[in-house]
Amino acid sequence: MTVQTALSAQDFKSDVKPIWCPGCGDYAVLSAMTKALAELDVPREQIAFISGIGCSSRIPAYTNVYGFHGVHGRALAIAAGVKLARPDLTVIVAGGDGDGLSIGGNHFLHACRRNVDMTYVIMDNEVYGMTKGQASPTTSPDWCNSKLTPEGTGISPVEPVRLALAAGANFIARGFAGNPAEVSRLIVEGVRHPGFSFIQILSPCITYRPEEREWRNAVHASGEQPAQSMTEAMHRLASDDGFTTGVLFAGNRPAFMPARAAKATLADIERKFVS
Amino acid sequence: MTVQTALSAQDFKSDVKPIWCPGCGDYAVLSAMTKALAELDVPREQIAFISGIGCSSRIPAYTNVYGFHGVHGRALAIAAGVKLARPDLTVIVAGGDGDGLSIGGNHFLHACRRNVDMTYVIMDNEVYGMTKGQASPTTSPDWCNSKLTPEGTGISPVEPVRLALAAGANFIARGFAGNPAEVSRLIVEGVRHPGFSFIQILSPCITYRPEEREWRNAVHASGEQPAQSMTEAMHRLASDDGFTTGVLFAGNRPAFMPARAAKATLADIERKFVS
Amino acid sequence: MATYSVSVALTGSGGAGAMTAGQILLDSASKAGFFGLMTRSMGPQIRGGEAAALVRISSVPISSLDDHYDLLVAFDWGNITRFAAELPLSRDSLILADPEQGDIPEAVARHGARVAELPLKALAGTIPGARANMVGLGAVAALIGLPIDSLIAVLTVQLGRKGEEALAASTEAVRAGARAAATLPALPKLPEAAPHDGQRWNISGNEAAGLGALKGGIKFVAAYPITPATEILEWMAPALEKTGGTLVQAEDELASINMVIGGSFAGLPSLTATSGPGLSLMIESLGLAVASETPLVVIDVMRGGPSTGIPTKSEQSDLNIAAFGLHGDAPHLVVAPNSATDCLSATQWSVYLAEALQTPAIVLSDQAMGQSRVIIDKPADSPYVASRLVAPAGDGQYRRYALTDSGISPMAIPGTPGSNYVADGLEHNEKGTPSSQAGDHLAQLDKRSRKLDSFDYGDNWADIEGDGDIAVITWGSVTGPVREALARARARGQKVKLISLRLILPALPGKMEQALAGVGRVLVVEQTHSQQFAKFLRGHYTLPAEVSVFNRPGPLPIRPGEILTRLAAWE
Amino acid sequence: MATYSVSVALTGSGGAGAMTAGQILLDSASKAGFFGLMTRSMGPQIRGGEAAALVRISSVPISSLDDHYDLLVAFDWGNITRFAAELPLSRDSLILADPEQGDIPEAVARHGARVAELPLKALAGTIPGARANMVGLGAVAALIGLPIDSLIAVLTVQLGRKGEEALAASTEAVRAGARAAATLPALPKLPEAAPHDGQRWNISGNEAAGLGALKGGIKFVAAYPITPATEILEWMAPALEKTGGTLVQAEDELASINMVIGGSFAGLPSLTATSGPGLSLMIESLGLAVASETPLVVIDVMRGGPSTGIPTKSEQSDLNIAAFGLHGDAPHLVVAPNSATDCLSATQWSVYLAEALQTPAIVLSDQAMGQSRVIIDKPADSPYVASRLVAPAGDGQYRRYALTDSGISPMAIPGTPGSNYVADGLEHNEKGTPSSQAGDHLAQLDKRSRKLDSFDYGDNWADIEGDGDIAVITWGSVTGPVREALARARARGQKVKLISLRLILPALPGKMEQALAGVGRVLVVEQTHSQQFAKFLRGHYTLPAEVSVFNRPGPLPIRPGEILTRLAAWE
Ligand SMILES: Cc1ncc(C[n+]2csc(CCOP(=O)(O)OP(=O)(O)O)c2C)c(N)n1
Ligand SMILES: Cc1ncc(C[n+]2csc(CCOP(=O)(O)OP(=O)(O)O)c2C)c(N)n1
Ligand code: SF4
Ligand code: SF4
Ligand SMILES: [Mg+2]
Ligand SMILES: [Mg+2]
Repeated sequence: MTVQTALSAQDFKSDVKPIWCPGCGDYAVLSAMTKALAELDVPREQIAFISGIGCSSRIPAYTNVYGFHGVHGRALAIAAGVKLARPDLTVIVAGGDGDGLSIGGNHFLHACRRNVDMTYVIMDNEVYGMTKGQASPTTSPDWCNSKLTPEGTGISPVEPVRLALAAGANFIARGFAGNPAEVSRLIVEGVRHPGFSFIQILSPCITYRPEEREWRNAVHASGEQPAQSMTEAMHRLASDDGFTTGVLFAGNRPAFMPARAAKATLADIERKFVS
Repeated sequence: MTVQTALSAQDFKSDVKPIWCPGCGDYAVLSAMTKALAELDVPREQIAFISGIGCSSRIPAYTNVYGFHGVHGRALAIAAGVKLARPDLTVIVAGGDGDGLSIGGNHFLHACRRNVDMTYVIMDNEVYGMTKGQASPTTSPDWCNSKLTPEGTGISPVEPVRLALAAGANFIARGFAGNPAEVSRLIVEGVRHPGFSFIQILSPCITYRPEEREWRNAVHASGEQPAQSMTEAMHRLASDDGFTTGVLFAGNRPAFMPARAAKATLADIERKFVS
Repeated sequence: MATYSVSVALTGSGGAGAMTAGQILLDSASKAGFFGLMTRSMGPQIRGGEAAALVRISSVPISSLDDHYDLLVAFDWGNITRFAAELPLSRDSLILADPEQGDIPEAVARHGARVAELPLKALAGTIPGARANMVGLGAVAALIGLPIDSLIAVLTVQLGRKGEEALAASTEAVRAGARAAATLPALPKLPEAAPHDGQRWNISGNEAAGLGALKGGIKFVAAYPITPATEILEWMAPALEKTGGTLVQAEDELASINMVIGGSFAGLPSLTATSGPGLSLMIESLGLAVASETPLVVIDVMRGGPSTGIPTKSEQSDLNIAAFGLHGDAPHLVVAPNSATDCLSATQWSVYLAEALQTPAIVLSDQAMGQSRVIIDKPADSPYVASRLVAPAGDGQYRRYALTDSGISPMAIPGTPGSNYVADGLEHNEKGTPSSQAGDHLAQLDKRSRKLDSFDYGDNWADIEGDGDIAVITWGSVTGPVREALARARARGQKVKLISLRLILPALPGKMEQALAGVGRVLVVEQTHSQQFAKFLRGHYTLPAEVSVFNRPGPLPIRPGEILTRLAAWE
Repeated sequence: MATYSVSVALTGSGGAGAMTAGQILLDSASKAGFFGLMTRSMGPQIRGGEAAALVRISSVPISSLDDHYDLLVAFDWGNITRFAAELPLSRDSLILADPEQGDIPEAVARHGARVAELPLKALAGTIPGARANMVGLGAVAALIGLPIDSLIAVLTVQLGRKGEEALAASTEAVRAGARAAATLPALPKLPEAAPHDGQRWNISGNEAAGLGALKGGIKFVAAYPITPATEILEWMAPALEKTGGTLVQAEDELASINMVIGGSFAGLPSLTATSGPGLSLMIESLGLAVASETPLVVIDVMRGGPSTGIPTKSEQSDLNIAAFGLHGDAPHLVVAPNSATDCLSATQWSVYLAEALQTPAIVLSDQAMGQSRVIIDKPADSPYVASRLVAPAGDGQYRRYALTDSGISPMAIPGTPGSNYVADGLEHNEKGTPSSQAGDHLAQLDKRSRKLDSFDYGDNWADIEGDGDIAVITWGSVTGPVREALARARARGQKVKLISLRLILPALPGKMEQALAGVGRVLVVEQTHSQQFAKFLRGHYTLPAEVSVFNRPGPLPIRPGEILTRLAAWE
């Protein structure tokens, strides 16, 4: 056991230089994250920070905790394994809208319903940054700047918070990289809330979606207390414009965690084979 | 062109004997399906019937149309390929709750939002029949009869129709194998409705879930007209008990179908490389 | 007329009770002091449908089917043509049929075996509550020389719960069958079983694999059901629960392999089990485990391929994907148990190796081993237990992927202060920071292959038996029939060596060279269509000039006699 | 002092314009009548970050980098140490540096190349609107003997839209650079370009692959973006849209491969493109395509592995997964283009083969070929166009998987009356009905391998050039440097044969035997760490006794001189 004095946000930053473009929204998310970790006051070695592949998914390496930069789309599955194996760890997951909602959509669905205690942050820029600008599931159907879909996708975007609710997430929030203080607070609340917490963070990609700078004019804080029942949340989200920030839903399903007390030895088990 | 006289349900049955257990709900779905195909009056060769792997997914072989029995969980992706390549075909997809919502969950999500014109039938028995009785995403958390989850899954089941709505399906219905006439009607309506139609059919597995015979006492027809807006449908489904049958939602998003008129020749395209 | 083993096939439609009868036969053989082996052949139906219980009882330990069945008991003929090819008979074999069930189908009759009729159903009809399969069982016991008492003893335990009446009916039926058998043509009989002190076990290959995993130290399992691997998971779920581990059913194999990666990263020896289609889906993330040096074990219980293939039948055709399925240069372990019993020790060893070498180990079992049930002497304890080289608390300068001589770098487990790092599937430097530099890439590639190539695998890499100018090289469940063929070859004076490869990857050319010293001719035996194993051997080892290959895809098991024929040609 | 080719490396931080300068240099070379090749080396940053444009200009067609760069122009030194290893220089090379940017880093200086200083930035500063990269470009042209007029001509086209002023500034900068070069040490100069009639093309390997796909008849593409394959898709999307095809961006690779299966089942020649991680995810469904006999093409543009590896750098390490990644016995096609140009013809041929043989074809390209841009003579037209053996309207007795002599069975396309069937990945009989019988399994396995093994691949299976006791066997992009090495070896009198395998699978032992007639020694050259290609050759072919392997993983390209050294040892 080491005695730890309270750590600052800076203590949670690593010395690896981000590969991000100057001005990318992800820098603010990183700051909000390290600030939140400092506020949560969990020892660095007790945190497991898991991600997939994408610009945003690079974030664990920029923090100073245990981390796993996995493959594209599978962060939530790795994270579930970590938490189920080691309930004592604080598990945080982050990544992009492509990573989490396109290739990783199935794990998102099942993470919401499985309700393992962890916090999942999607840094949503409505684009694939890392692969140089293709449409993601949150991209609007008429965005024509990808060479892959030069006429736009023609497909309705997914609304991540609505999907999370339908799939059974236990805590749902939305933040904006332009307001890192709020993002930081949402992360702290998400981590403290038992079960699966989902936080969508609007984080502009200034290289492939420079128009997202305008998000700062669209976001508005939710004036209401978080919905506490699924029905109430469904009703509220039915009319959500996608730019309301704050905690949108805080449910009370117990987190999933199989019991793990040994009641028998291997020798007891082997005895069954004696013929 | 062949001149075809109207075909009967029997004409849509193949002579392959189902591997299903005597009494399985899937027999009724098969009957309802062939009846619907007869009513739809589409020539047999114009129908592509796609499935994954599971007891239910065996259904295409028992019908007398073009079919593809693919791998576990990928039926919707094959089907999208078929329809995008050949818009003239009527595309129907069927399979189990495990196939469609566990391993196939991501394609379900994206099929809903992509809204390609096809009809997807999940034969929901709240269990993996084919692999001899494990919990599926629709299994209730306290079902303890699987050796894999002897204490029950402890996980909230997915409500398929709610998920379909959140993901953007354009037509949503629910039927019960015990009422094949209604199922048949739902299939006909689903096929006729443009875009992605989703039909959940409660189809008891009498081998691993014999208690599902009791579903006949739980189902009740929806008295209402189908909801026509997503908001209205969300409100209604918020209080759904999972046993309301009928068309629950009929939206009006246009189906996704990229244009395919040739405007240039390959020679035109090659010219760009001349240096 | 005595023999060291008899083979009995019990067949019938679903509900005829062939499986139950087979199970009781095997248990009774054990009770009587014999060794034994039972496999099953099932139809595609989920419930009901034709089925065969294939039982071999022996006075010595066995891990192979025999060339043919001495006795085939048909409770009815159902759809037997669907798998008649799996039921070889000789002219000396005896077919025991119920005349009530009609003529013997041509696919069975064509062998020219002897036929005896016994009105199984009619006889059962004379005893209230009795069933034809019990009558058949009694007849079988009498014909092969299995003491009826051992049958009754097993029935007494099994029907205990069902009450006196059920037991009495079954006992009576068994006795009736035995009596009726007196009038039937004789079969070679089992000798008296040798007395023994030690414990005997009744275990399936899949259970053995599960037990081996637990004994090796597995504490976390995430998996998705698939035939024929599900039984490993079904056995492990309650066993883990009781011993303080966790098993979670994942949404698919992509999730299960990544959960396993997470569990292992977090510090617990972790495992999943699957079959070909599931292994295919795990391929990308197995590469992640290689690159991030995360230990884990995947048991692949092989079935007929390609694609969904033949889920209920055996084949060795996942060798290619297991050995070469990963993209990039991705050295990892591939270990193959070579009998149902070895499923225990090979899996346990694999857990040990994966943990010691911080890399994924693929255990290649198959349906024939996994779903066969054997009576064996209690397996000896094995010393192999997971023991990972972990890093101590550090000062923030921890190098997760340090370039050590052995190639193995101490791994910090979350919770260890000052040694936090970020595991990465991107190429990286010693600290784990992504790097696309040629020098870092080469250093890490070297390290990852060095740790496998320079490890001491001892004698476990292969079972080597006998000596001679001829070697039979084989692997996996085919080792059973090869072993038996070689025993017969030796009995008739031929000198032959067995090399059964347990460690498929890494290849150990030095050890093979030693094993092949003095060998001039090699027969490779494998259950594939495309000679995957023979090609693998040619690619990785130097073989003698004369190599002959005996390969056949599933589902027909390879029989000792077929191998013997090939060896005889070299005599 | 003239030479047939010069190699120039242009480097600088993001924004320094090295890439733009490289592009213009290549275009100008083409305009001047030269052939050329340009590759790029990029840092991990999405935007900005260090970069190098690597340009080789030649009076003869080329498909290889040279041993070193004759000229390295550094606009600044940025993070050049990150890829200095990729920039070999000789003592005769010239480093052109801007003194303002500080000392030459040791990683560059260590080669002992000559150094010349030119105040690029300062010179640009004297011309309003001018940039240092244009000054550098002028100097390069003067140093290597590329007519300044060709530069001006290219700039005129490219800057046309930006208006007179921009053009004037750039032109002036180029001229200033050229003037300044007069005072610099001399370099070998390009000869005058030979006059030519035919069309010249400027095309990248990835574009060529896309074009080959279209020319082969591809009408449907489903894909998921991944480096370095995305450019194939980005080129194909508008091209398909214009020519009446469809490209759809799928949610992941599991979806894309299955959409492609659906598109092909429905009757359209279909394709996807990906890289290692994506190919891994397609493995299960590739097996489905094999078993259901659904033709399709997957282009894998290989990058550094394993796992996420090094996404922006080249390697040949997906050979294993492409050839052996599928579970079960799953014969399929693996085709490897051996130059950026061949990406066109090999892909086109693959479409033809996949359709003719009703099986998946994996095309193994790589980052080095895919992302290099070449100036070539317009490729000759190829006769290979998709032509599937389709079934006519039927009477309901259609046997989709009929056992024909060729192994190819007529395939009914939905819409064809009376020939409907259900395609299946379960083993099946001739009609397609699932079957677990040994006979059906063997018959279908035989059929699926027979159709590949007995097909006539003509001469396309390999490029075979020259003669001699020594053969170099290689494949893919490494063929470029091997070809050049062999040309040099022959020039100095060594007799050597080139065998560059285009058809990796099926293996054609008969053809190889012919090709190896008279060859006593073989050098295998490949860009992997674990000798995947050499092991593949050993496993599938009979090679002469003396086999030597020259292998190295990426990202360092294999250079002609390194191969020459190995050959010299055999002289
Ligand atoms: C299996 C696989 N497929 C594709 C890729 C290529 N790829 C890398 S990141 C990415 C998408 C990134 O988008 P997102 O998750 O939104 O992250 P962002 O870069 O926008 O932060 C893709 C497609 C990959 N690495 N692995
Ligand atoms: C990749 C893969 N994983 C697992 C399996 C094994 N498997 C076959 S069917 C099935 C689940 C079937 O459940 P469901 O889809 O609900 O169909 P049902 O049998 O209940 O109709 C599973 C897990 C498989 N065939 N492929
Ligand atoms: S490409 Fe976009 S998301 Fe990626 S680092 Fe640059 S700005 Fe950020
Ligand atoms: S196992 Fe269940 S779902 Fe499968 S065929 Fe039998 S009853 Fe139907
Ligand atoms: Mg994104
Ligand atoms: Mg089901």
